[in-house]
Amino acid sequence: MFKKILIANRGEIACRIMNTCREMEIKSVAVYSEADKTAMHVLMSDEACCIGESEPAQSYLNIEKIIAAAKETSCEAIHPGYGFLAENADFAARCEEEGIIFIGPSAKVISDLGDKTIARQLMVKGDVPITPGMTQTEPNPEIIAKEAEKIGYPVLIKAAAGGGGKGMRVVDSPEEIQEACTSASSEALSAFGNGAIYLEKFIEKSRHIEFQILADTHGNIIHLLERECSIQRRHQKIIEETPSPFMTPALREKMGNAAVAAAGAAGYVNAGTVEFIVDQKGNFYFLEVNTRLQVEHPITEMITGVDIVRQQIEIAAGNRLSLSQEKISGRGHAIECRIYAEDPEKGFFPSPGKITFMKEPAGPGIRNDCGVYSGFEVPVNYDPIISKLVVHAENRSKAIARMIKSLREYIVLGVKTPIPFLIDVLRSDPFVSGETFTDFIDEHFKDWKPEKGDIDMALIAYLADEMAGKTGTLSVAPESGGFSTPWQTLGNWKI
Amino acid sequence: MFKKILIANRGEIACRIMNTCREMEIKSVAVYSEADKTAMHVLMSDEACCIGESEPAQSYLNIEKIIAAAKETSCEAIHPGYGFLAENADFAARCEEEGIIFIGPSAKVISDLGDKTIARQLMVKGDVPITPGMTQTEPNPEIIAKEAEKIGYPVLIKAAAGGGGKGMRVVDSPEEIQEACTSASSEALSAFGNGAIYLEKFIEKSRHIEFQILADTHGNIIHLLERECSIQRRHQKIIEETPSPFMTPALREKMGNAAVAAAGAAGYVNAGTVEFIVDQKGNFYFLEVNTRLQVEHPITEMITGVDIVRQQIEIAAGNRLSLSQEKISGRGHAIECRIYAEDPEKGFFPSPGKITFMKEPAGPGIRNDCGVYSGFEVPVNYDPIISKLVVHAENRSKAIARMIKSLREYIVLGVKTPIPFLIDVLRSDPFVSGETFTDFIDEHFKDWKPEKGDIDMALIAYLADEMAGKTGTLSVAPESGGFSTPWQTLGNWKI
Amino acid sequence: MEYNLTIFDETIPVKADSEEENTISVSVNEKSFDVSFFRITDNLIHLTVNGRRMNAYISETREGKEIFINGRSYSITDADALEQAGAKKGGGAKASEDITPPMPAVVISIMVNDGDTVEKGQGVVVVSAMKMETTLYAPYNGTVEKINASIGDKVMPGEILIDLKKNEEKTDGEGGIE
Amino acid sequence: MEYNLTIFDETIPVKADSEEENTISVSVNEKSFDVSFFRITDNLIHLTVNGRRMNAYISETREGKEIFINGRSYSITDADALEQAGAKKGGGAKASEDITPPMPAVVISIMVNDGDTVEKGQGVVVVSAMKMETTLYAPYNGTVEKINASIGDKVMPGEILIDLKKNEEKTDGEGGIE
Repeated sequence: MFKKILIANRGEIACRIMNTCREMEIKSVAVYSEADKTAMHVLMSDEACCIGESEPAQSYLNIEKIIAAAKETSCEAIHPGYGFLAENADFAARCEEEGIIFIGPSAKVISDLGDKTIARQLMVKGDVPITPGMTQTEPNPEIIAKEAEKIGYPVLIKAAAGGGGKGMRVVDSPEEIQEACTSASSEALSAFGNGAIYLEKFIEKSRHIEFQILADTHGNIIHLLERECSIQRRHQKIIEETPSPFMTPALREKMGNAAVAAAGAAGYVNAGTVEFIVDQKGNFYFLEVNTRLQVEHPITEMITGVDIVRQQIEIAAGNRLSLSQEKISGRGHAIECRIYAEDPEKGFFPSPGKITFMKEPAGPGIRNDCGVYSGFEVPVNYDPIISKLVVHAENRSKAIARMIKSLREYIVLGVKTPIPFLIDVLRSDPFVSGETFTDFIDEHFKDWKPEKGDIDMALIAYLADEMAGKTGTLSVAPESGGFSTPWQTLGNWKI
Repeated sequence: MFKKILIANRGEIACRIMNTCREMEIKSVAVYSEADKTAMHVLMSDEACCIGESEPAQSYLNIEKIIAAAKETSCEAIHPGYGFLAENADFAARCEEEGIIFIGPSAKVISDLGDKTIARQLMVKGDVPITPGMTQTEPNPEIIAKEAEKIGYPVLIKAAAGGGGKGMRVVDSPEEIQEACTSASSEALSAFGNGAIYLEKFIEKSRHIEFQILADTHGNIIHLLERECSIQRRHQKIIEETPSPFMTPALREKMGNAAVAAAGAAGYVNAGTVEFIVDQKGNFYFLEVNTRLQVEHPITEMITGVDIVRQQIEIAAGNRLSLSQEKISGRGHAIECRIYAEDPEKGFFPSPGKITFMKEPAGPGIRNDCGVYSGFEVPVNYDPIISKLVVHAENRSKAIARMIKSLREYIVLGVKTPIPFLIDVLRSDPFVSGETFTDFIDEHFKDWKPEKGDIDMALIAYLADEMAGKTGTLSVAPESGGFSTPWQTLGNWKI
Repeated sequence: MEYNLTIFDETIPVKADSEEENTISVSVNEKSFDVSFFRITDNLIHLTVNGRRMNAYISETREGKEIFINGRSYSITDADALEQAGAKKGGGAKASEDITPPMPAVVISIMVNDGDTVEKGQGVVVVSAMKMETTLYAPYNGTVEKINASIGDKVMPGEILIDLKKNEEKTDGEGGIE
Repeated sequence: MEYNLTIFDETIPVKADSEEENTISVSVNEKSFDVSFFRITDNLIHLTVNGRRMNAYISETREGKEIFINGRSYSITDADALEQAGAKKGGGAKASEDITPPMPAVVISIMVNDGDTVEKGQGVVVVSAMKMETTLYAPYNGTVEKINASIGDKVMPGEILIDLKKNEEKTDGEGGIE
């Protein structure tokens, strides 16, 4: 097994990976930008290398600096986490060149699956159902319009590269299609440096259901059941759960087999996620493969009991999967809520700043994968995720109750968070009844504002806080209760 | 379901019960002594009643004050936790009289099983194996000596009442038996007000293995698998795990059936624990039934996915068990370490005082049932438990690795804890190989002292702390990094 | 002792009287509350209000306190103290009429030219921060007087990106971030 | 800058020089260390020592600092500062020669009478605290001069329960709690 791994990431995911490294007695090396000198992942590391300025391009996206850090600290492998370089085929290729093991699939697989049309071609070959539409990019809007006529409106114009909803347009009628092609293509060009687009059927009232897969270097592929991730804002998931409230054992078997076939068709190795969209009748269509550890992987860990990061490291080290498909079963129900520094009242706009106080929820069946601490300043430069709050309980209704309780006990002061929004979503009838479609937020929570809440209590708390004075909770315990000295004199140096 | 429950306990177990109440949308009422005005269980409660002075007899053991508190706050039920009044038949009887539901078995069952000889008689009737020996108390040492001759030395003189090792003597030879009877009886008399004793065969090199059972008011009884609790100091468990490293599926089935039979023989209702001692050949003998929630119940929750407190409340409300024996299975391995304020270098003597700083471990598969906080003063009046640290992982070796990591990341300053001792036990060869007998600590760790550790690093930390000055981490964020004002002026009242 | 506290843009007079340590009688909008409290840490006050227990987590802010109770956060300021401190910035309403990024950001596109007439709610500048693009809208009907930023500029909150001359029509002070 | 720090009853001279902010060169017992540090909170210093990162959790105590690193806690005092502060109690060794409970406790039994001769290590008093009984032992061979407690008394650390007159033989200062 590896002795030392470099983690080419930051925040909660870098911390989560280090947790597993520590249990495996593997040393972890952090990399950090100038903005992250005292970030949680640096504090948790065994060694750490500063790799440059705050701008991601200068640091977390700088392949050469990361490779240099890995060589300098004699790391045998690099875990890319998610985001940043995790799905960058060039980075994987550079690792391969340097003889450093990239904990993820090969550069070739990343590159193939990163192009949506190539991925669709691979799936067709592997007999995995894809949405009706094209499997080649098409520069001519006329041809796209013709194809749209054939498969029927509404349709979706999609960029072959990238993701996150950029270069994507839903088109309801033939009149709009020319303009949609042009604008999608130019948006994709400016965002990804590649304006190639193609056409898919748009599936209405759909769910986003994905399967976690594990594939070793010996040809074994299994799946670790599904996750439903339909609750999204700005094309980004915010609540995920497993099992899907829509799933039946028969559909799970069909989709699981398709996911394994998809991984096989792509020649996949390591952990990955095969995403599908599923319509109301239970028809499912290949969407894409995420060639990395997924943000929402913990809910799968909760119900299957498998540590996915450990599996990734074992696979990267060339070990054979010790799990087999028939031994995988789900127990209970798990839900994840993503806690960002963002303002749910203002279109989920980021709300960076100093976390003046934080108290994480704790208790049976609660896991909070956190990457910050009280006093830490959430930098403006990166994705403002604070943590992923995950609960596990016997069934869906108990898991919802546990999540609501946990959210109520999650205190974050100094930055805005979606906590009150998430509580309202979890309590809502459509969520409770499992009516979770990808348009959920637009449909039910478009102009959400928090209830005014208990203003009287807040005012009373203000007064009590004024009355009570501060304790100055510094580290010296007062000898006999009461208020301690608020300020400790600094230690004197004898010169 | 109940609307409001009184929790007649304090510390981590009161908090743990409130967690489940909150998820079930049941209000919880705390009771507290003068010493516990700002204890964690009071802070977590919806309502709280002060029931008297710090001495347990004046408060947590005061039946009338607790009954009065329950009536005053209109509680429909009382959860006794463990310790204090949890196994007090009079308390259960008073609840019955007052029409308050006692969340536990009936007064009659508590009283029967609280007397070890009556319990042994019940087990004989129920075909549950007991250790060879007497099933009646015996005042005459001559008769006890004769019986000892018959079953063979070593033997155990045991008080019929109480527990915790008091009124118990191991006797190796006939010469010692008279004196042992006299001293055991007088010790029992002074401790429990009952000097009755009897004789059992002493089982050498034994393990302590117990089964969690659940029995509803409709005659359904199931077990939730075993826990091994052989690692004890001062007759008190400090490390528990499940499954037992000694267990085989065949033995589990036999012992599980015996546990269910034991519960049936006693007419048991609610959650309970049937304790056995198991010799090296796999022979097992009934030891006693704990008629309450057990300290170590979380490890069972981790591997079975069942919330035992929720089950207790459902059963007490008269509901039928929704679980059936064939649906109960264990997944992975769970270990619990008890973290007390105590000094492992000085015979585990309690070390009460102010917790000047505490940081709980967190991460996948870690649960810390905690009843204190940074700044709380552990009172001298009660059992000095701080928390129960529980881990869950795929198998025993991964669970051990996770526990060691968690212990290393568990920071408690201001009071002594057994954390370094526990780390050494978990790393030791006999523990790792599952050689866990009840004499484990005496055998392997009798005169344990911590290694000197990394003194250089500690000295360096001292110097760095002197150099760095204090930040005064108060709640106001400085506007632009650097040190904040150390002391906020108190708000002025306008008069 | 009396305060005028502002919460959700409403200023509410509150009164508190203390006869015993750790106990106050509070009146808010004519309603009375019996309150006892303990300070647990600088950030936590444990309250018992008419018998109901709750924990209030509190952090001082530049202008008051942020208070978190039962899953909700409240921002409260002392209206009198703010008044005393003087109207440094002309109040909150004015601020939201500026075309300025809500956080440090990079200018992605500028959708107007000097002299353009814009309508309230019309997009004028797109900025990007923390992986997210946001459009800044015209806070009122007006005419573009000056553009103070170029594409690619790093800009800070408070920096006015577009000087917009208000047209005659009255506005309600809305606008800013979508 | 030089210190004499006491850890595990050993006093160790240490030296620290700082040329840059947040960086010190430390020498301990002739060994040198390159150290950089960040204060994260009052209780946490993040250290990099010869390239190795670690977190030191620190709490001030009456006589020095309690420091927690990697699962172990260390108690460190400044020998010079203690000396300056004066030998208030005649040092720790003396204290452990008193027959006094280690924490607030209740006297359960007294096993000696006035005038008894006791041997070092012999049990003299049993106290109970936090559900646990503990025997206090004679710290040296001696004669019971006076018994200052009765059964049922609540007693505090520092309270001398038995005045024991030392017999001629030398002792090594051990005793106290079992």
